[in-house]
Amino acid sequence: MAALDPIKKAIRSPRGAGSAAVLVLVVACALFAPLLAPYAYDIQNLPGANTEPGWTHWMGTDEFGRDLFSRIVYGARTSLTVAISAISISVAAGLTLGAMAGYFGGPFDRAVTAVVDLTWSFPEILIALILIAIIGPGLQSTMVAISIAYLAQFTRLTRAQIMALKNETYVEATANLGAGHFHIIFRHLLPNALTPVIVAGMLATGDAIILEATLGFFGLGAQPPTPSWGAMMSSGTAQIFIAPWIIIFPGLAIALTVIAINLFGDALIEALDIRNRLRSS
Amino acid sequence: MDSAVSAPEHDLVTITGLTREFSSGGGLMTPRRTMRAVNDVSLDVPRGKVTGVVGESGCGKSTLARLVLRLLDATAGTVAFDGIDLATLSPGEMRKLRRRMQMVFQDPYSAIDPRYTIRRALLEPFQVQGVAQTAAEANATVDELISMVGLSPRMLASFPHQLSGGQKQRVGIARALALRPSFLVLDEPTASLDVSIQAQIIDLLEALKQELGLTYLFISHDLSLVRYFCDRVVVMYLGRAMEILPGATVQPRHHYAHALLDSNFEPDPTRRKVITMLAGEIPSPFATIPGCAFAARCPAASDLCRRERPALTDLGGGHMIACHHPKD
Amino acid sequence: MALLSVKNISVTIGKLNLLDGVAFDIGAGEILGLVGESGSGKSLTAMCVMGLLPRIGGTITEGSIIFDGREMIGLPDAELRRLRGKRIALISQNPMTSLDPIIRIGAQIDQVSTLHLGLSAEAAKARSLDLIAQLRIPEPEAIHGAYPHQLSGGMKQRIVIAMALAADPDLIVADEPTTALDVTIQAQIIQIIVELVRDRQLALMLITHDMGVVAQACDRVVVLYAGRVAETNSVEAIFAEPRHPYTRELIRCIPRLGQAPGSLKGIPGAVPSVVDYPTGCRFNSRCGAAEDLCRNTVPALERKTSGLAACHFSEA
Amino acid sequence: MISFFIKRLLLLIPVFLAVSVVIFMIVHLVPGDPIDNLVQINSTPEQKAALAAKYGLDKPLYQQYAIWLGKALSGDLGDAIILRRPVVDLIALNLPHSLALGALALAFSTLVGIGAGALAAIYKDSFIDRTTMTVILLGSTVPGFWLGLLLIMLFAVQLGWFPVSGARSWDALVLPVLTVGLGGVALVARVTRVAMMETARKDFVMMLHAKGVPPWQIELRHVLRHALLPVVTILSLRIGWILGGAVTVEFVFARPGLGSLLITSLNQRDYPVVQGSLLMLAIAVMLGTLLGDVVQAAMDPRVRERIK
Amino acid sequence: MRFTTKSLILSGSMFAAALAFGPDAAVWAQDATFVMPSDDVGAPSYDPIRGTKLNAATSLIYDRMVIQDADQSFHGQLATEWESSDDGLAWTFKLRPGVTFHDGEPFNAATIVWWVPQFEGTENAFMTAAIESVEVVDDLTVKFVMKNPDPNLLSNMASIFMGIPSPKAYDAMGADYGVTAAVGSGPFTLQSFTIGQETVLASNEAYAWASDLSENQGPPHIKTLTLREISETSTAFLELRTGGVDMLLSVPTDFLPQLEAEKSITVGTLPGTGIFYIPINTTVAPFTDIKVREAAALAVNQKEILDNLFGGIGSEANNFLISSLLAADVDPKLNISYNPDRSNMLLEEAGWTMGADGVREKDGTKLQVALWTQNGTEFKRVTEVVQAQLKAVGIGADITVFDSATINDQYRKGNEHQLAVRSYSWANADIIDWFFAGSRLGYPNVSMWNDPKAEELNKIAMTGSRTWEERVANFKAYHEYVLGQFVFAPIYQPVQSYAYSTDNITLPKTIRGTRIQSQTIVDITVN
Repeated sequence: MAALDPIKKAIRSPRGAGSAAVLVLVVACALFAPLLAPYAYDIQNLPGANTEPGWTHWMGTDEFGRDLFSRIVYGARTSLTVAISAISISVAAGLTLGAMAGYFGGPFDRAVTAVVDLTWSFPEILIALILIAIIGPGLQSTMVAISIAYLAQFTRLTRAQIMALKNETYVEATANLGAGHFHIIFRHLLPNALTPVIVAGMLATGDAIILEATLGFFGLGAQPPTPSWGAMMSSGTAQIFIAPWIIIFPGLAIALTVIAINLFGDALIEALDIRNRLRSS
Repeated sequence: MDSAVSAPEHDLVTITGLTREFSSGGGLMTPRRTMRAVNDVSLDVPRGKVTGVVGESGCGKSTLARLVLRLLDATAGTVAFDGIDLATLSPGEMRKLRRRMQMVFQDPYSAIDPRYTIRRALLEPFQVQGVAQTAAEANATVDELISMVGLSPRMLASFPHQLSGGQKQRVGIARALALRPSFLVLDEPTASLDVSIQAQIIDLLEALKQELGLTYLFISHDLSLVRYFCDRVVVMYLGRAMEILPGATVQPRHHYAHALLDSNFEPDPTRRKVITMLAGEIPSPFATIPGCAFAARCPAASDLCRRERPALTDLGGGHMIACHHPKD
Repeated sequence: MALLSVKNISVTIGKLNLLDGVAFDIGAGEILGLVGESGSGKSLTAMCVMGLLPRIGGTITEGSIIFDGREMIGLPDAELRRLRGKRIALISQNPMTSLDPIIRIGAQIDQVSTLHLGLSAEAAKARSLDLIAQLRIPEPEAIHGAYPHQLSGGMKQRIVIAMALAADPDLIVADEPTTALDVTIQAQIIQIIVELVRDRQLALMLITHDMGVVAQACDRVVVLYAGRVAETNSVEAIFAEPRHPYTRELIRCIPRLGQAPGSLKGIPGAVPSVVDYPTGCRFNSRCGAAEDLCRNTVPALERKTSGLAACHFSEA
Repeated sequence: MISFFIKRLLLLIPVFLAVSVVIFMIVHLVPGDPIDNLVQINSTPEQKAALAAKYGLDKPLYQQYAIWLGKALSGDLGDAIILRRPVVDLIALNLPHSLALGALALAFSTLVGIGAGALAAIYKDSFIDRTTMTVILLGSTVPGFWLGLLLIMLFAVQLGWFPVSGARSWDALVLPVLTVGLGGVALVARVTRVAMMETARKDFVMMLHAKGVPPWQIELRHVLRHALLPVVTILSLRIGWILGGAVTVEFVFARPGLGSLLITSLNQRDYPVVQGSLLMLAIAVMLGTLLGDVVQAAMDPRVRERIK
Repeated sequence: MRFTTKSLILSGSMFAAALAFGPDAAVWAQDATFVMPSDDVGAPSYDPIRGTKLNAATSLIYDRMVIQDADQSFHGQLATEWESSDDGLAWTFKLRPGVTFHDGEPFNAATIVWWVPQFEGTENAFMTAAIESVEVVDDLTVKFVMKNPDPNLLSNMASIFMGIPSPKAYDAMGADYGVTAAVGSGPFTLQSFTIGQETVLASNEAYAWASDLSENQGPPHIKTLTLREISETSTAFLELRTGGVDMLLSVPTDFLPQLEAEKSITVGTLPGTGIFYIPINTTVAPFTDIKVREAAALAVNQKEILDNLFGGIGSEANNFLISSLLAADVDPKLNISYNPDRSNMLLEEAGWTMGADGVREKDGTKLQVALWTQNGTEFKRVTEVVQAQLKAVGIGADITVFDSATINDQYRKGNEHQLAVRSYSWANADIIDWFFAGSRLGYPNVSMWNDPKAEELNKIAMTGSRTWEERVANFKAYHEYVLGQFVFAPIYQPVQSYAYSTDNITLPKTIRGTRIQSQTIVDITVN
C-alpha cells in the first residue's frame, strides 16, 4: 500500500523505530489492558497502601493499595481514548472549517481567521478550563474541551494548506474541465491537505495527553476510580516523600508516550517531506 | 470532428474590448490599488488556425487565456465562442461548453493531482462532465488518449512524479483532449521544458491540430517560437495588444515587437549582434500611464506618445499596430 | 597555460553519480560556454569550480581542478574562501533570491571588498558606488542604500554582477545568469556581462541552456549531456560542424525564422534520469545513429579534427 | 511607520470589540448564578433582586454589555463579587507577577531556545543536533506541574538553592521561570532550527559562501538573523500563552498571577474578575501581536515596505 | 456562673513579668513565617462582621470578648468576667480596662454598643440574633438584653467572627474595611494583605491584655509574622521541610507520617472540631427508603478509613457531633457503626437483590448512585474508599469531583445529588441545625431533610433552651432523632494537626485553646 510507505520509511530510521516500538507498546496497553494488567485497577487493599515497587507489585501500590502498574496500563486507555477522540473531533472540525474558509475566502474566511487567531494565542489549558467550567466536569466534557482548545490549530493549518493548494495548476485544470466546488474540495484539495493535518493531529495528540493530565491534576477529567495518568499524579503529590513512585511512574508514562509521539511524528514528517507544509500556518 | 467541417473563414472565438481588473489591498492598512491585467483587447481567433499571443511577464497574456475560457470573469468586454457570448451562460451551460474548449497549462509538474494515477487523471474529465462509461469503455478511452499523445499505455498506472516533464505535458494535452474539444488554449505549454522536449511537444501539437482539426490560442514569451508555430501573432505589452501580425513572415513594425525580436540571439555565431539597450524595465502594472504603455522605454518615443495612447490601426492585410511612430 | 583546468572530475551526491569525467580548460580572458539541458550537470560543475560542492552534500570522487596552477581539491576551507569571491566569483541563476533580503544592497557589495581587499568602510563604499555606476545603474548612491526588494530583477542581477566584480576576480562563473529574467532584460544582461568581461580581460564560464546565448557570447563551448562532456570545441566549429549527434540535434531543436511549418522535430525520448543511465553512450537511446557499440561501450572524449567529442561515430 | 501603528491600533478596535463580546458572553454561558453564591441562604426574592440590581444583573444582556464595556474603557472593571474589591486592583496585584514570570520565562525560552536551535541547525543531523533536540524535547513533553514538582524536589528540597514556593523574593522566580521556560525552549528551538536550516538552503546563503564569507559570519550575521523572524512571530503570538499558561505552575509554586486569578474567580463564579482578567489577557495578546509587528518591522525592511 | 473566670490579678502579674524581661525579649525579636490552613486560602477580607470566610490571622488582629479552651471552658479576653440572669434574658459583661485599638481608639462599653447592632442584616446575624439590645452599665460594663434565652451566647462570643474592630476605622472605611486595612486590638497589627498570597503582621507593642491562656502577657515575641496562603498542601509541606516557613497551622492527616519522619519537625495535635460524613439526599430514590439509607450508612467502615487513610490518628465518627460536645453523647444504640451484615440484610429487605456484577438491582434498576466530592486530597481519598465500601454491599457509586465553589451550586439544584462526602468544622451542637434544618434545603441541608418532628426538635433546641444544660439536652434529643433517620453517614473525626520546625521556633509546653490562635502564638518564640 502506497499510503503505508511513509510509515515504513519512518520506521526504518533508528528514532522512528524506537518511538514506533514505544507507541505500539502504549497502544497495546490501552487495547489489551485487561490481559496485561496483573490486577484489577480498582481493587483496594488499604493495609497494603504505598507499597514500594517489588516483585508482587512491579511499580508498587498507590495510597489505596491498588497495583500501580495495572493502573498505569488502564490509564493508557483513558489517556489515549481522551486524547485521540478529542483530537479526532478537532481535526475533523478543523478540516471542515479550514477548508471552507480557505477555499471560499471572503468575509467568512476573515471571521474564522480572526476567531481562530485569537483563540490560538490563548493557552489551551485556559481554554479547556473555561470550557469545563461552562459544560461541567467529566470525561466527555474534558474531551470536548480539549477538542475545542485545539480546533484553532487545525483550522489554521487546513486553511493554509487549502490556500496553497488552490493555486496549484491541477485545481484550475479541474475547474476548467467543468468541475464544481464540491468536486474540487473533496476530490483534490482535502485529500492533498490531509497528510500534514493528520501528522499535526498526531503531534497534537501528545499535547492533548499532557493537557488531559493537567486537567486531571486540577481534579477534572476522569472520575475515580477510573485511572488516568494525570489524576494519578495529582493524588500522588500528597505522597511525594513516602511513596514517590505514585507520581514518578505516571509522569514517566506520559513523558515516554509524548516523546515517542513527537519522535515518530518527526520521523514521519521527514519521511513525508512535509516540514514546510506544516510550518506554512 | 464537428469543428473540422466548419467554414475556415468563420472565427471560432471573437474577443471584443476584453478588460480585466485586479485589485489588491483596500484594507485599512493599504490603499486599494487596481491594475488592468488585460486592457481593452479585441481579437479574433480563426477556426483551424494557431493564433499566438506573445509578451513578457505581466503583459496579461495568461489572464487573457483565462478570460477566454471564462476561468475568470471579465470586467468589461465579451468573449464569444462559436457565436455564444460566454458571459450569458449559466454555470450548467458553461460546464457543458467546457467540453468544447480546453486548456494546456504552463507547468506540467503541477497540472496533475499528485495523488492521481495517470489513468484516473485521464478519466476525470468524463467523471466531472457526468459522462457514464463502462469499465471497458473507460479502458478503451484512456488507451486511445494516451496513445494519441505518443505515450505507452503502460504509463497509465504511474503517478505523475514518476514521469518526466515532457511526459507530464503530454498527459496534460491528452487530458485536455479527452472531451474532444475544438478549441485549445495553450498557455506557454513548453516554457518549463528543455528545448529538445519543447520541439517534441510543438511537433505533437502540430500533428494533433492537423489530425483533429483543432483551433489553438498559443501563448508564449518566445517570439521565435511563436513566429514558427503561429499563423497570426498578437504582441502584448502591459495588458494591451501592441501589434497584430497577420502572418509569421510579416516584419513587425512596433518598437516593442522589435525589442523582443532584438533580444533573441540567433544560434549562429556568425550573426552576433549588438542589441539596443531599452531604458528601464517593465513598469508596475499598477502604474497608470496616460499615453503609450511602452513610451518610457521606447527609443522613438515622442511627447505625443507619452501624452496620447495610439489606437490599434490596420496597416493593411490585417497587420494592426498601436504606435504613433511605427518603425519602417 | 589555462587559468582553470578541470580534469576528469567525477562527482557523487549520496549514491548518485552525477558527473562522470568532466574535463575542460578555461584560458585567461576566455569565455567558455557550458551548455546542456536540465540534469546534464552544468550547475554541479559550477559548484565544483567554486569549491562549494560540499555545501550541497557532494563529493568529487576523482579528477582534479587546477586554478592558476594550484590544485583546488583538498584545499583547506580557509584557503578556498580566499579564492572564492576574490579570484573566482559567482553570478548566480536567480537574482531575485541571491541577495540577502534584509541587508542593504550597498553593504552586500561592500562586504566583498572589505573582506578580500581589506578596504575600509568608506573605501569599500566608494568602490561599490563606482561599480554600480559602471553597470549603468542610475543613482548609485540611492541604490547603495536600498534594500533588494526595492529593485527589479534586472537591477538585482546587475548588483550581483557588481558583487562578483568587487574584488577584481580572474574568473567569473555565471550560472544561467538570465533564466529568471524577462526576455528583453535577458539579452541586456548577457550583453553587459560579456562587455565587462571582455573589457577587463577576465575569464568567464557561462553556463546556459540557450544555444542562442552561446552563439552570441562564447569563445569556446563545452556541451554536457547526462553528466558527461559530449563535445567541446570553438563556438564557430560547434555550430558549423557539430561532432556529437546530441549537439547537432540540440541546435536543430531551435526554431528559426522562416522555418517551414512541421519541420521542427524534437529529440525523441527524454534525458535519462540519473538513477537509470543507460550503459555505453548515455545518448544512445535517443540517437538515430546508435549501434550496439554505443549501447555497450562508453565513448571516450577524444580529439577530433577540431575539438573533442565523445562519440564512436563522430568523425564520420 | 508611526501612522502604520496608529492604523494597526485602529484595526485592533473591531477585534477588541468582538473579543469583548465573546468574553462577556462566556461568563453568561457558565452555569451557576453568582447571586446565589452571594445571598444568604434564606434571603427573600426581593433581597436577591436588590443584589442583582446592585451588580446590574437585572438588565437585558446588551445593556449589561454596554455598561460593562463603557466602564471598562474608562478603566473601571467593576467590583469583584466574592473578593469584594475593584477588579482593577486585583489585576494590578496579579499582573506584575504574571509579567515578571512571563517576561523572564520568555527571555529564558528565547535565549536558550535560539542558542540550542542554532547549535542544532549548524551541526544538523549530527550527534550534537540529535542530543540537543532530544534533551529539549524532554522539557516540553512532561506536564508542567510534574516538572515543577521535580524541580522543587531537586533544587529546593535536596539542594536547598531556591525557595519551594511563593513570590516573596527574586530567587523564588527561578524555578517557576525554569518550569514555564523549558516548555517554550522546545518551541523556540524547533522554530529556530528549522528556520535556520531553511534559510541555509536559500540562494543568498550559497551566494555568501561564494563570496568567501567565513561560515560563522554567515550563520550568525545572516542565517540566524533570518531565523529570528519566525521566532519573533511565534513568540508574539504566544504572549497570552505565556501570561495565562503559567496557571499550573502558579498553582504548584503558590504564586499569584493572572492565570490563577482567572481560574480561582471562575471557580467562584466571580464574574467581574473573570471578565476583567480575560479582557486583560486579550489586550496582552493584541499588544503582543502589535509588538511582534514592531520588532518584525525593525528587523525586516520588507515588512517596513509593506506597511508604508 | 460556672464559666465565670477572674483573671485580672493573674494577668497583671504576668504583665509585670513581661516588662521585666522586656529588654531580653527585644533581643530575641525575630521574624517568622507560618502557613495558614489550606481551607483558609482565598479568604477575601479581615472584616469579621460582614465576612463569611475568615482566615487564621483574624484572631491575631482582633481580640474577642471571650475565647474557648480545648476543654470547652471559656476564658476572658476583652471581657474579664460575665454572668447571666437566671431566666437567661440578660447577660452582663465586665470589660477589660486599658485596652486600645491599633489606631489608638479606646475600647469600652460604647464600643460594644456600636458593635453588636452592626451584625444586623449580615450573614453573621445569627450570632447576635438573640440579643435584643445592649445597655451601658458603666464605662466598662455592658448588659445584653436578650430576646430569648441563648445559652450558646458565650460560644458565639468566642467565635472568630466576634473579633471586635475599631468602630472609628470600621465606619470610616466602609466597604474597604478588612480589605485594605483592619484595625483591632489584638497582639498583631495588619501590615499588608495580599489576597490568596500572604498577610504580614507586626507585633502590637502596646499589647498587654492577653488572656490567661497565654503565658506571655505582653506583646508577642514574634515581631514580624507572615502568614502565607498555600493551597497545594504538598508545597506547604515542602516549604516547612526546607525551612522556607516555620510552621504549618494545619496539616492534612495524611501528611503526618511524612512529617514525623523529619528530625527537625515536630507535629502536634489538638482535639478535632469537625467530622467527615456523607449527607444522604432523602428526596431522591433509592434514598427515599430509610432502609437503603441505613444500609448505606452501615456500609461505611469507619475503622478501615481511620486506620488506613489517617494512620489511626483521630477517631471514628459514629454520629454527627465531635466527641467533646455533650450532645454527642447519645444513646449508644443510635450510634452508626460499620455493620455489613445488617447493611446487606436491609438491602435485601428493601428488595434490592445482588446482581452478577456485584451491584444490586430491583425491577431492572441498578443500585447505582451518584457520589459527589470536592477537590482536595483527603476528600478524594475518603470518597474512593467509600466507593469501594459501598460496592462491597452491592451499592455502585459514580464519583464526580467538583471544585469546592461549584459543588454548592450543584447541591442547590436539590435533585441531582444522592451521596456526597463532606466535612465540617464547628465546635457547637447547633451545627445540626445548620445542616438539617428544613429552612436550608439544598445547601447547606444537603440531605434535603424536612421533617415535622425534626423541625419541632430543632425549634426547641435552637430557641427553647434557657440554660446550657437544657440546651445540651435539647440538642441531644434533636441529634438522636436525626441519627435514627439515617440522613447522613458519619465517617471520621479528625484531629487538628500542626507542624513546626523546632530549629526555628519554640512553642509553649501546653497548647491552650481550641486551635492554634493568638493565645498560643503570642507565646511562640523564635530561636
